[in-house]
Amino acid sequence: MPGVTFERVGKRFGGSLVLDDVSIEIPEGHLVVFAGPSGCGKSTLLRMLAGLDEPTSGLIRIGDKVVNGVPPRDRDIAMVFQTYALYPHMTVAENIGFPLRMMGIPSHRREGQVAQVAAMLGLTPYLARYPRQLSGGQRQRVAMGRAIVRAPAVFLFDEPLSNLDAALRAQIRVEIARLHREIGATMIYVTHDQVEAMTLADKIVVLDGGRVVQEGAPMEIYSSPATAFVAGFIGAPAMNMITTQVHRGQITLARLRMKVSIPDGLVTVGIRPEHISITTEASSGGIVGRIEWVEALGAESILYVKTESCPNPMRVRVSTSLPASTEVWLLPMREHLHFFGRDGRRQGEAGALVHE
Amino acid sequence: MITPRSRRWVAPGRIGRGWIWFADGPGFPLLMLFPSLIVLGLVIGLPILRAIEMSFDTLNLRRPANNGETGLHNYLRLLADQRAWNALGLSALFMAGSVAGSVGLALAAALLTRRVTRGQALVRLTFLIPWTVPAVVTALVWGVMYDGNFGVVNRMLDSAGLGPGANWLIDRRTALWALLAAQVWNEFPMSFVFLLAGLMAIPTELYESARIDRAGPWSQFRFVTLPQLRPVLAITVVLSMIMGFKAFPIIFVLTGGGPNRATETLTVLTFTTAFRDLDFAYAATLGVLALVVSALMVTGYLRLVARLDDGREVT
Amino acid sequence: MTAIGTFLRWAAIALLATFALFPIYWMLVIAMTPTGFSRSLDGIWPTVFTTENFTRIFAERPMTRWILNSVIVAGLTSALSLLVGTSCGYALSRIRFRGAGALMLLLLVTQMMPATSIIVPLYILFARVGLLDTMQGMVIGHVSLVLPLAIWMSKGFFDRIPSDLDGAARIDGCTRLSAWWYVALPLAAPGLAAIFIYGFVTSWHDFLFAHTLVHTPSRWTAANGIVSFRGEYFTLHEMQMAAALVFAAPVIVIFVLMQRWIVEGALTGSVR
Amino acid sequence: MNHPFLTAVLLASSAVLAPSGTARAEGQLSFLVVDYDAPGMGQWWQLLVETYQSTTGVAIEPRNVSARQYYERLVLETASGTAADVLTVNPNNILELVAGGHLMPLDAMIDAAGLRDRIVPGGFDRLTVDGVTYAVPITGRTLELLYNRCQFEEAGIAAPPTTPQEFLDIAQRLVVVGDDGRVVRFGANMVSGNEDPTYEMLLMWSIAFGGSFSDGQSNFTFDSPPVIEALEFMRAVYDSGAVAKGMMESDLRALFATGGAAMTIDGSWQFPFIQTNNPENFACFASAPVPWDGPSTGGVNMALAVNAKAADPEAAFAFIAMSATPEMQGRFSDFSAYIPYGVNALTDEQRASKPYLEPFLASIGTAHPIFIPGHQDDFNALWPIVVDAVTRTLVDGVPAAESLAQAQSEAVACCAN
Repeated sequence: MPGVTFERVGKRFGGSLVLDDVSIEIPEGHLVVFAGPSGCGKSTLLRMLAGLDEPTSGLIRIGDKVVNGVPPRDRDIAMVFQTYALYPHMTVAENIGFPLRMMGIPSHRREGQVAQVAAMLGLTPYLARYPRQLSGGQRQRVAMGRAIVRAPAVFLFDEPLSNLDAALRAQIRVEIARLHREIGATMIYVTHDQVEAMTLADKIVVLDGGRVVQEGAPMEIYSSPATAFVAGFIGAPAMNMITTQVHRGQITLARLRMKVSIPDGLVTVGIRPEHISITTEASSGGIVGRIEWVEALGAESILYVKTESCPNPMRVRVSTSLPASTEVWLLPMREHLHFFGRDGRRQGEAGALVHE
Repeated sequence: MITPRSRRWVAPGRIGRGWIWFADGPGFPLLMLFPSLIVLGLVIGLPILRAIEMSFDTLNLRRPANNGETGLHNYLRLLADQRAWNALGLSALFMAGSVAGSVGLALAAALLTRRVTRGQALVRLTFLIPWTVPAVVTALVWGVMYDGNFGVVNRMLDSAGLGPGANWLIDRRTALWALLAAQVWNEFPMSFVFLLAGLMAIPTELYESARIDRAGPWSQFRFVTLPQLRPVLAITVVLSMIMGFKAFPIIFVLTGGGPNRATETLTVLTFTTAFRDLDFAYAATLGVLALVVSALMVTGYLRLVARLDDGREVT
Repeated sequence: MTAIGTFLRWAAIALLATFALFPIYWMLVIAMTPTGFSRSLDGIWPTVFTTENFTRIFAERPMTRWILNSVIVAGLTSALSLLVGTSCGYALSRIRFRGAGALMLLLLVTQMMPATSIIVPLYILFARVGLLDTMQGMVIGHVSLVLPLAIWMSKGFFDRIPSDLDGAARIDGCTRLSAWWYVALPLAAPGLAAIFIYGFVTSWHDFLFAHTLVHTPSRWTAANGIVSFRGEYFTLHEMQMAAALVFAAPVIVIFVLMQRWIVEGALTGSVR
Repeated sequence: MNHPFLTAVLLASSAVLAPSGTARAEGQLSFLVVDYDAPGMGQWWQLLVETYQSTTGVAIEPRNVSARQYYERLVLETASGTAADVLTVNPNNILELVAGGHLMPLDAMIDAAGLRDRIVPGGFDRLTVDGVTYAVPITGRTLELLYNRCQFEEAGIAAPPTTPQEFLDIAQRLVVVGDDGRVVRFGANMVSGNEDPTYEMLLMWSIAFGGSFSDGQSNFTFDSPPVIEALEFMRAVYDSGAVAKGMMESDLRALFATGGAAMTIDGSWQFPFIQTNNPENFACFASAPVPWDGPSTGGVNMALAVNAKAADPEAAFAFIAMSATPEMQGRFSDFSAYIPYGVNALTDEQRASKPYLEPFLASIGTAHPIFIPGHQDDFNALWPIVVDAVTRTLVDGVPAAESLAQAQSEAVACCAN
């Protein structure tokens, strides 16, 4: 099973630069997620790897082989599309068997393989049906089956779950994870959903504006996001961001003042909702605020707390809920504070609290 | 774990590397475009180029003395040729009339029949029927119907108390309109098909929400149907323009351009210049005029449509 | 809808239908009048019936041959235009290349040039390569009428097929060519059927090319044959109308059988 | 899906590979012939071709063309250099063909074959340009009065008209109006459509009033009193309600043949067609001389010429010469109602069996040509000018003098020598 390498890849469509000098290394057998908002270039990267688009500059390798200019069919890859791209004029069996047919495998030998894959995905009863007669989840499985059947060196997934409802999404996520474990092939998975990214990936590559902004293991990215953008993108609910001034090596958040190892100037302070403790008792170091809105999720709740010091309500994740309008004090956990400079890059660390 | 038992990559039609260059490489656009471009070049491009070349030549079989002399003389003659400009005007009038007539009628027919559920296929077929009749036969049958002496048109007008009718095709006041009626009869089914298809493609939810917003039939037409139909309508109008501008058999068979040139459109004049006056070079010049005018009209019209579409939100 | 509304709608439909059908009806009436006597018809209802004209056109003229010729020419024209035009339509739909827009516009504009202005050069060209007075020549002439339309329409059909399908096919082992052949083409089949019908009818109806490029009566198409009933000595209206009806019959049958495809073809071809 | 497509490919390739229809074998003569497959004249052509083939062994490839398409075909073929070896021509188009260098001078061959004496005197005149003869006349046509004897008798009219005024009076008397006030039968036919027969119609009435379209020096005389008088007369006929208005010639012929009009001025070839299409009433139809003192219009209708580019001019001329032999000429009237140009071509039996031919046989030598002498090659430019003038007066009611003055100036502008 070969790995995949992008080496200084750039892509222009017409006048606009879609990808700019992207280099990524994907070790063999890993499941790597390309994450980022729509338009960040992640799908283009995948399509270029598949051979559906050609890079304007740079090299793409599968294993040791440079695949620039190699047609898709010779790249030994399989791809699951967001739209599934099932052939409407073929039955499920024909759809799954199509790659084999294109390999020149005679039909009697295709049947066995198709049946095996269908059984694995629970599609056996539907083999004679046409895609339009299937539910969304079933179609998704057929698309997977079509990818699996040819046992490619690299699997590509292009937002494969975005057309499914939440329950199915969770279920198939698990199945993809299992599949990866079982066949151990290199997989590249494109999504804008951070949950999928966090749960599936061996490594996440976060893209923004045609550049790689951070790559690393999911927890690594979660715990030390390289930029404000990554910090906002990974983790749900999103990280709270407060813009403030560094003055003589200190910042002030409401009545909370602490030392930071950052040069003076504007700084964005980030704190995840789960890293804020909350109390109804007046606390000297806390930020005072009032609960505006409560999102009860069952096991936990998200509180939206309006404070004086920042225009947007702060999101706080708690296990025991409080009624709206309650006056509360928020205590950010100092060791979990993130600082981002004016360029959005991660900076410095929190130091000791300064008491008045 | 499943592994394909064959890694033999046999792409269909794989013959050799050269073939693959066409089938799956940089040569693919060439492979796909070339057959058409060659055929188009041969059957349309070449004759058009030759026609343009001829327009600078002298090729009069009746007066062969100056044949072979080249220059702009045909174009100079064209500028002063009252008859050609008259023909151009008639072509424009005929085109406008046939667009208005056939698109209008087709739109009416499509709007009337789209919600018909009982006998739908039959009603539609009714409006498609005139399409099955070739233009030349259309001319023949309308000619018989228009006959001023025995024609059924006059007889019907008579029995309806609207008599005594007219000598439709030899009276310069009626000839062009009579031809237009025949042309519209023959051409409207094509527009009908396109507009019907366009109407069927409009989501019913739009009408439902319009009704919830208390839109009456006219408002529904004005604010839902028309904007939704605009792209199809644009294509239909272009096709209808083409047919109206090119119309030949109906005019040629029914009036031959008469009476007194009242129906002598550019197509008819081109034909008679070539085959009656035997002045092939000047006929080619008229053909070039037609080409230029049609190019201007089509691009102008498409620009207009594009500008309208920019101005409003459409689909 | 109110009763009055329904009534008005049907009244309007009936009016339009009368306009559409009356000439056909009149052709039928004339065709069933004894040869030469259609002028003495009175009123709008037929009084005498004869099928003589229908038998005479087959007995006295090579009507069967003409119809056969028309079928051959129209079928070949349409098939050839499809074959060549769909690949071009696919390229225009899928491949970005400079001049694509100009090509589309050019196709449209050449369609507007009256055939009368290219018929002389075409004639000379055909004479040079020996295509005059041949059915092959007529097919090629008709292709010039049908091909641009075939390209335009097929581009419309391919635009409607998601390009992901082509991508999937190529990843599944297809070349670009076989992706077109195995995936895009079968999916465009209803549209291609519509193009075939449009092309067939266009060629079937052509008079100018048939009239100019072929002169041996045994190679005439039916449109030409029908016009020949308007002889120098005599216009045999009754036989002519009978022949015209016989000539229209296959197209009517095609329209009846394929009405859905024609409308859907227009739908996919023109709507977006 | 794949199968129809493959079939299409196969069909298309077979179409491209199929032999082309114009391939011509060596030692073969091509022959542009009008209505070769039609009954009548066509059968005589067939006989000629067969006789020639069996005598000489040279194969003839007849290029059949309908009368309607003939002129276009001739023009296109000569212009593109694909014309047949033997061409059917007529006095209307011979000048332009000669000007284009398409025809071969035939005098030497005509003299060598002794053809001069076998053709009716004057037969070659209209086929001779600047003293050089380019074609051999085969058939002639003139227009005479045709009338429906039964309808005349019914109306109590003893004899066909002999003057224009009588023509008008009798025509009016022969009109039959139905209960609904519409005309059931017209008294006469008069072409007034937008086509060249309308030109001939005015020409013949101009002759009737003692004029023509040109003077002795080939100057146009459209605005001369006889032509004006002729047009006023046509207008009187038109307005009298005795004729059908605006109909094409071929439609008017059908009208006459089926009893819808009682008389017409037309050619002898009408009779066979009446015989085919209205056999029950054929006995009613008769012919008479035109209703005026003076020539009728017509002349050579079809003549044969040799293409200047013919591969084997001798063989081509031999074919033409054969058409003028007494044997072939003697068979002519067995098939065709045209008038042959061979001297004494018709046998007595032929004349007896076709009495309607007599007025035509009498006038063929003296017929007034349709074209304007010296302006043969302008015919196609002139007839629309004349037809426009006729239409202006008949339909729009413009005085004849005014219409014709305009025609005169247009004719001078376009075609004066």
